[in-house]
Amino acid sequence: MEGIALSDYLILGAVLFCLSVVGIFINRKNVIILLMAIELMLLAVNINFVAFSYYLGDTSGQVFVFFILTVAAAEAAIGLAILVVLFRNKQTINVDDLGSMKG
Amino acid sequence: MEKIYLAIVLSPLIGAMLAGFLGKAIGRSGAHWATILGVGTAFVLSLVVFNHIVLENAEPFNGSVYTWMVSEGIKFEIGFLIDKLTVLMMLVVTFVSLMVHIYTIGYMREDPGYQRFFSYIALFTFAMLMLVMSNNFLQLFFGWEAVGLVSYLLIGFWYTKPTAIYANMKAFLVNRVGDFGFLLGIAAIVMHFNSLDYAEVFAMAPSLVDSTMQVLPGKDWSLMSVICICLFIGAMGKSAQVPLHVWLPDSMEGPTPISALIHAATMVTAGIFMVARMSPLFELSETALSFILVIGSITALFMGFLGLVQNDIKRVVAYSTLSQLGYMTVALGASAYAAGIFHLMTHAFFKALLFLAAGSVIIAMHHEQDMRKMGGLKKYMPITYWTSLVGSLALIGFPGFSGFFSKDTIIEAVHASHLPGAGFAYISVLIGVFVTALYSFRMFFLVFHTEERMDEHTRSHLHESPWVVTLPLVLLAIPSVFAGYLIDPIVFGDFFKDIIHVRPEHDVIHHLGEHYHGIMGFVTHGLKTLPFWLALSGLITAWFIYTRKPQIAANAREKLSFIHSVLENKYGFDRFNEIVFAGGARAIGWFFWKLGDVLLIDGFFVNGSAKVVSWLSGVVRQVQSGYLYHYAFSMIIGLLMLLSWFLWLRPGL
Amino acid sequence: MTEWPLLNLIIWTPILGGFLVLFLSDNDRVNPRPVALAVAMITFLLSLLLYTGFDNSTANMQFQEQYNWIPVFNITYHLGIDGISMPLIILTTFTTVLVVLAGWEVIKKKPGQYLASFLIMEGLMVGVFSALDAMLFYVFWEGMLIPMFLIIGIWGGPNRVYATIKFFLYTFLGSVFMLIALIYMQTKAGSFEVLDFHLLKLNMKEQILIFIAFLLAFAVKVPMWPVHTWLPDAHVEAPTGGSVILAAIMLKIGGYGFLRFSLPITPDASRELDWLIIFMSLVAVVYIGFVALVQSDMKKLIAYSSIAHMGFVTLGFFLLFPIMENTGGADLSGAVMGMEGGMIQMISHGFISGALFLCVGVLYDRMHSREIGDYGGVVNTMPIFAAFMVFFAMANSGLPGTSGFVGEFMIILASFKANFWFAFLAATTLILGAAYSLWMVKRVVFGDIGNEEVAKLTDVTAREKLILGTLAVAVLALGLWPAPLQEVMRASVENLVSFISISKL
Amino acid sequence: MSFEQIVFYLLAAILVFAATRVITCRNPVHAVLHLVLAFFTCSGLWLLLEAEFLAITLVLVYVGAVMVLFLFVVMMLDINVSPLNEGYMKYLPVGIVVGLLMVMEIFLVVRAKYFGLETMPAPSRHSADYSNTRELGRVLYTDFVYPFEIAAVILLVAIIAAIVLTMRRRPGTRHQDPAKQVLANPKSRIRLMNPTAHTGDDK
Amino acid sequence: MSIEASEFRLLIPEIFVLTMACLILIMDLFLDKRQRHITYYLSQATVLLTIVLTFVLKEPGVHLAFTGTYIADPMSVVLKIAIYIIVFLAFLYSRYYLELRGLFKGEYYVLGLFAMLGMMIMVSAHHMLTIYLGLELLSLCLYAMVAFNRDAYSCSEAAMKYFVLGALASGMLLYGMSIIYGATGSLDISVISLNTATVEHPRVLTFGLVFLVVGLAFKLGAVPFHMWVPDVYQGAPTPVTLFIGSAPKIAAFALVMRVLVESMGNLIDQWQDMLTIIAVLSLALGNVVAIAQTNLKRMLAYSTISHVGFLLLGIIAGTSNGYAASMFYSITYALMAAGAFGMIIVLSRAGFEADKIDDFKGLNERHPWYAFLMMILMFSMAGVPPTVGFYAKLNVLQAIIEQDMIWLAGITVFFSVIGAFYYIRMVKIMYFDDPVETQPIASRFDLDFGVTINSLAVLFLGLFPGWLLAVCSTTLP
Repeated sequence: MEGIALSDYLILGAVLFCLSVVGIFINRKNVIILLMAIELMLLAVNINFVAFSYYLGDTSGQVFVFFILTVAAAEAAIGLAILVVLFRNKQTINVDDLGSMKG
Repeated sequence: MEKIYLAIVLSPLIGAMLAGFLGKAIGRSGAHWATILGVGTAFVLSLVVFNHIVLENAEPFNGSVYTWMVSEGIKFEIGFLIDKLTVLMMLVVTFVSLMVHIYTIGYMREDPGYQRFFSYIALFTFAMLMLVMSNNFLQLFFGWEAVGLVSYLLIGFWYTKPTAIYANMKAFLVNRVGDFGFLLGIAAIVMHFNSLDYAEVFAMAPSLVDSTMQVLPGKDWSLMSVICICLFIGAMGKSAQVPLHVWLPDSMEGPTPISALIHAATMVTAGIFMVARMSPLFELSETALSFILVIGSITALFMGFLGLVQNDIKRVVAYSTLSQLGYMTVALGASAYAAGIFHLMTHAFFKALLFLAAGSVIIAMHHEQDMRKMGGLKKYMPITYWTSLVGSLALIGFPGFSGFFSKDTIIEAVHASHLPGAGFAYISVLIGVFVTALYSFRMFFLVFHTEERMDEHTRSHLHESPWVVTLPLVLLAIPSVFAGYLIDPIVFGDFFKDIIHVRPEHDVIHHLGEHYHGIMGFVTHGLKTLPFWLALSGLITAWFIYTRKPQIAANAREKLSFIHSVLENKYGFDRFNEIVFAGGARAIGWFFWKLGDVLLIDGFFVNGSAKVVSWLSGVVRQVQSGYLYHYAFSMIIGLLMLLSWFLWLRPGL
Repeated sequence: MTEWPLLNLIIWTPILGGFLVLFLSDNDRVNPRPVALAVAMITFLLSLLLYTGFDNSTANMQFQEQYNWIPVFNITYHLGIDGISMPLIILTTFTTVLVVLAGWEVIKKKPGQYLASFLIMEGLMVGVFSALDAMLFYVFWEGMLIPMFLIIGIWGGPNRVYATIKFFLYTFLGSVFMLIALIYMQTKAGSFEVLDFHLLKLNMKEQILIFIAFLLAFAVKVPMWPVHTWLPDAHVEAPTGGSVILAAIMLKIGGYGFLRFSLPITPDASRELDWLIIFMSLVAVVYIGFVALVQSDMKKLIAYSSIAHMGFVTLGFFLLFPIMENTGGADLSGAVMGMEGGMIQMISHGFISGALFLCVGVLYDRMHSREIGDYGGVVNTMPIFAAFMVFFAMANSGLPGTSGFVGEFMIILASFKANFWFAFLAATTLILGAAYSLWMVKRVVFGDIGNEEVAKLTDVTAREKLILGTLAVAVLALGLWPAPLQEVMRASVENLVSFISISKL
Repeated sequence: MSFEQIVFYLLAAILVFAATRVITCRNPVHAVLHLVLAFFTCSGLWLLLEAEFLAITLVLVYVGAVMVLFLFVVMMLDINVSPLNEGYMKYLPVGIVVGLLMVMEIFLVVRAKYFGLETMPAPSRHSADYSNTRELGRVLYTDFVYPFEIAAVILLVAIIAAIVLTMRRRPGTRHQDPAKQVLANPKSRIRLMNPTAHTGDDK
Repeated sequence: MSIEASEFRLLIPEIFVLTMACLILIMDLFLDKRQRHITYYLSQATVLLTIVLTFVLKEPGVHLAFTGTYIADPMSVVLKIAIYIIVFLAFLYSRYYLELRGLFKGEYYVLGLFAMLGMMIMVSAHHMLTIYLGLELLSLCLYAMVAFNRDAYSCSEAAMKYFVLGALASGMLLYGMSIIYGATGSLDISVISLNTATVEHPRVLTFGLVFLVVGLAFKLGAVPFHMWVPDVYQGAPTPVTLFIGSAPKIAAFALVMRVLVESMGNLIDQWQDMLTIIAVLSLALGNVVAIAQTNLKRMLAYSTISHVGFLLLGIIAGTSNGYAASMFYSITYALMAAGAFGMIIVLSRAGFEADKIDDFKGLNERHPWYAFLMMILMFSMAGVPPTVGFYAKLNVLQAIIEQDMIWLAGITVFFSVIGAFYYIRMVKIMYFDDPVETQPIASRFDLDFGVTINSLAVLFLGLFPGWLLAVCSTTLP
């Protein structure tokens, strides 16, 4: 059968999702990369939603994506704000340096 | 009459409470008057009861005072059984007690614990009366333990003396070993008879003669034997039979009056009384009787030997007591209960006499008890001397004295018995006669004759004791001589008819009775038998060795040093108990405590698990490393695990 | 029957009184002691009304009160007593009066909190004995831990923290499994009514699990070997009053639990596992007896002796089953006696061990040592005290005429019916009990004056005399005439025995 | 292979490549730029899925705003390009293994067996006059008006939060306060002091 | 589909909160530093008025509004009121703490109100979208609040961790939602619930479910998705910790109810097992690790983890009894947590956080009343009657035992015994140890009043738990 199957989109989403997840924990240096990995993860989810929405013929998936984009933007703003605060306090955004509380 | 019985019991108790609780208020004389009045009342009323029961030959009284409680239909009661046996015991107890009370006024004159002492001995009288007047096992046990308690208190009367407080604990504990058996015996009775009342138990006993119980699985033992042996273990404790005799010599640490009262005349004979009282049970078990016979004869002989090497005047008398208790026990074992009780009675008089006389000597010697530092007291203390002589003659069974009648009867009875062990017992008691005479007169001569070995200071103060001391001596000397003439009614008459049960095949007394032809006949017959000659030879030997040739004793001690040291060490019972039982118990306790409680339960399980948790806590918290990527990793791993499990691995998908 | 909510009054008077004391003493302006004593006395007098109004002839619950409490789970506030719980309630109120008196001068640190803890605990303990709703029971049961935890922890000895935490966790561990069992039965029975639980049909597996859950709770509380090790520590570290309450009442709650829960709810499991309980009891008697012998700390010694004596209690409770086995269920004689003996032993042990702890307290207040080795010859300076001490030691060793004898005697008699060796081992307490009690007395009381400290001792004060004298009278009275106590419980115990002897399967 | 498929695979390949670079770049600026690339390709993919509005929004909002914000922060914080440390290499294998495992697991679920064309055939394309934007707009202001309002609140919160966290008055900077200036009067401008002379004996 | 005006009636409390929050935000701009308490009072007034509004406007029965994105049912009313009360307490406790540290800004209360709004939305959400948005609204506010003390490094570190992990969890939750959407074709909870029964490939559903559970577990702070909890609790300013540690648990409960029970009810067998694993791990790890803590806030964080395990048990039971039990648990736990953190605030002063366990040493000597209140709270957390914590546990245990999960109950109580250790250690510290801190504790009427009411409520509910239990069990279907 010709055409792009839903599973193709889902697999793409899965790959992106996993990449972002791996990104979060192999990255030990830069918090900004973490924030970007999160954006990536949301992107993966969005691909899923859009794909499902298309194949299901249902717009609510796209609406969801719309909101995810909104929230992601807000999240990014706050995340970056925290990052700035952190940087001001410690002059670093190295993930390895975030370890004063443990145990 | 019931009120009289109650009064007999309660008057010493009231005296005891007055002296005990209000001792300071009523003062020293108040204390002795209160208790003497109490005990005196008891004695007088006992005479009234004697008159009522014995002379008027009234029906025995058996009734309860109050119900302690009722459980499962078994009545636990406090009640009295007043029959001739009881009356006899009551008389003996109250009489000796009264004598001792009077004597104590003199003996304890300077002691700061004067009131306390009177309180104790009056309390003892109460307890002993409760014991002998009991009509059931519960009260018997009450009295049994109560006399033990007072004995404990009195042995430890001089509580600053380390030996005294050691001795009283030892006495109590050894008695407890006996009570252990006694209690099991009572439990067995309750189990099988469903009653604690003597009358009911005795009535039912013959029907259970063939029943058995399994103590060790697979082995059927005669029920009656188990019960009787258990009960007798109690008697062994109280009446100081081998191997539970160890407490009695040590109990001499107490003041002399109580040695006379408790550890010679009354309490220690409680076991004898008990077995006699239980004769309907004991008669049903030949095993138990044989056991008693053997134990008694061992005690009679071997404790006598120990009397030979003692230098403490009271200890000689104490070993003599042990030996005589052995005689009584032998009588019981031979089913000659009447003879046993008879000997109990005569012994009560002459042994109390001997103790009190010894006490008198001790007073004179300023509480010096070593015979090696006495001698020649005859001239200083004539009354004591003569009464002692009476007592000693009675003790060795010199014809005409009370001990002769009772002891001869026992020896004859054993001779006539056919129970297993009777032969051994017979030989033992025969040798015992010689030994008794030997040590008795060894003491007698060492104290009253021979050269004066005391120091100058003591000698200068030597004098006869005051009348309160000598009066009881004289009063006790009288029955010591004449009580033997009661043999006619008590042993050979029907005094104990329906009270003491003897199966015909055991009835040695009856056998003896066939040859009994009045008191004079008994005395003359006695002169022809072996025991008399043995006693006489013992007396003479003692005289010869200790007054004529003292070096013989010294030589013998050197030549027979092994035997001497065995005797000195009292056959090693004390060492053995000290090491094996006392030390063993402590070691076991230590082992259980340190290994079981501290190491295993607390250390391993309790603190161990606490440690494991805190160790685990310390380890697991390391996972919380503080690093974001570890946290993320943990989430991802968690997700992966859940995914794998629920999508692929979970069974039943 | 009375129209007064008597049980409620007995529970809440001390609890509210305790809070009153707490608030009054907040600023040390008011002397809390008389208030506390008054509260305790009122409670005690109220509890006497239970005795006078009690109907001996029935095994039914009396003085019942029932209110809705948590309707969602059918939990009601249901109180009531029978012959088993009534004596224990009076023991509780009685002991509390003595404990309040005992801490009169001695407790200087926050006396208000101290007394309040005891009063609150009194109410909770009465609640435990009178609760007929299992959840109410559990609430009281656990709630009791809090004041005791504080009492040991605040006013205790040097190692108090270890002891009190051990105490708390031990008991907590035991009781949570009971909670599971209770909830399980609620799901079966639909309510937490104890009396419904009694009638609940349970199969063998359920019974065994429930029995074990109960066993964990009650065995810890009693305490039975091998879960007893909290007791010596708790006793040693607790202040005198704490030890008294612990020994006199708290341990009884475990015993009471067996009678109220384990036996009637799981009779078949009890029969199945009777060997376990009897084994543990006998071990407690013998093993612990030996352990007590070698203690050098007086309180520890008494604590171990408590364990040994409580071994008798549990032994007495479970004699029913071997007896049933022996006779094939035809003849139960001995069972009632054993159980009554256990009950009487509990009451008597309450008096005696309480008294002994008070005796140690008297010494401790003067010399601040519990080591036997630090004493010797106390009788020389404290003759009246010595008399009490000897008396209670004798009672502890089961001397006839004292209350200590009654229970032991009955249990030995009953255990003989079960098995000769049970009786044999149980009776060793005659020797062991006497040995450790008297050896302690010998070393502490008798002898020459041990050291200068002892020489400076002063004899008991009037207050101490009053306390010890009251206990001595109680011990003696119970020993000389136990019938009044035993008659109270007879109907209930007989009913219980016949109930247990019928299988639920 | 149809054209669409070619486009899909091409874009997908670029997307995966860009995503990989985002998480492996040492230089955050490069990472941001790769993320931008990822967004672009993704919006291309969404066009394939007829989600035109979202595709445009993604570019406008994400690339145009969010990514710029990222870049801005990266630049502002002036973070050094971190050297590739050994930790990175040490954890990379684990990361790869975990990542692969996860992909495997997800793949096994979303593979063609469940979401292939057989089960989920591609819907027919909409006609040319179909407006994805209108469609979305319609539901957004009717069915989803409540979430829409919430989204507004979220954005408000984001603004507040960002301001609260980052806005600060730098100490040492001078700034005018008109209110104070208006309130100023001559009296407050000059203050007369009367200093006492140091006498030397006051200690 | 059209939206009736009457549907807005249901939404009045939310609208009110939003309006007030915006008003306060604006007004705060015009307030002088000294007048800042007006902001505080207004916020509190808002919360109180919201209670009244919610109570007055409640209608019996279940009402769906806004095309099924909003639900008003009895459960939501009860949970909301509980949330308001907790938030009220949280605001009350925070005031002095913030004042003393120069953090007393209007935005704190505005964020707090928005967070409350987020929780209200979560509680009333009946659509995956509203659930997600409510959750994010709450989370974003919380992220900001954690970092609120901009000058404290620990705060920003905690905020960063919270943020990254929270976003990761949101991503997982969203991924799950997308799969569920794909499998059932809808995001509406009622529809999902209907469609789950007829889904062709249950495995896909399970797959989505795992992601959902992971997301929820993170929000609850259950093992192994709990890692943020200790760090955030410790790092955040105490009032924020209080805020995070209390009311959101109630909202999280609602979340679980909506997502798992209402929409995934057909998959109960599966999520039961997942939650069982998570719950047991939470109980074990929370209780065990708490023992080793020296920081009280961190210890309470681990204690939260274990409490979450307990809370989940009720859900696991899968019966209305169980849900009621969990509901009761979440409400009472929030109350206890609020009290416990409140006590830390009470004892703290400028420059002294009182968040070390040792800071409580000898509290009974210094201030017996506080010690008493703290003791009640600790015993309540340990589950010792007669405090409400006991009934919470009882309830949950009852629910799982009813379902014959006795072994689970056994494990649970076993760990709760371990847990009891560190609670009673607190009591030990307060009562048995000698004080180290000698400074007198400043007494402030409203703060005292707050903790007193809070702790006594714990006791009171312990003595008379019946009504709240009844409320919980009647509000659930």
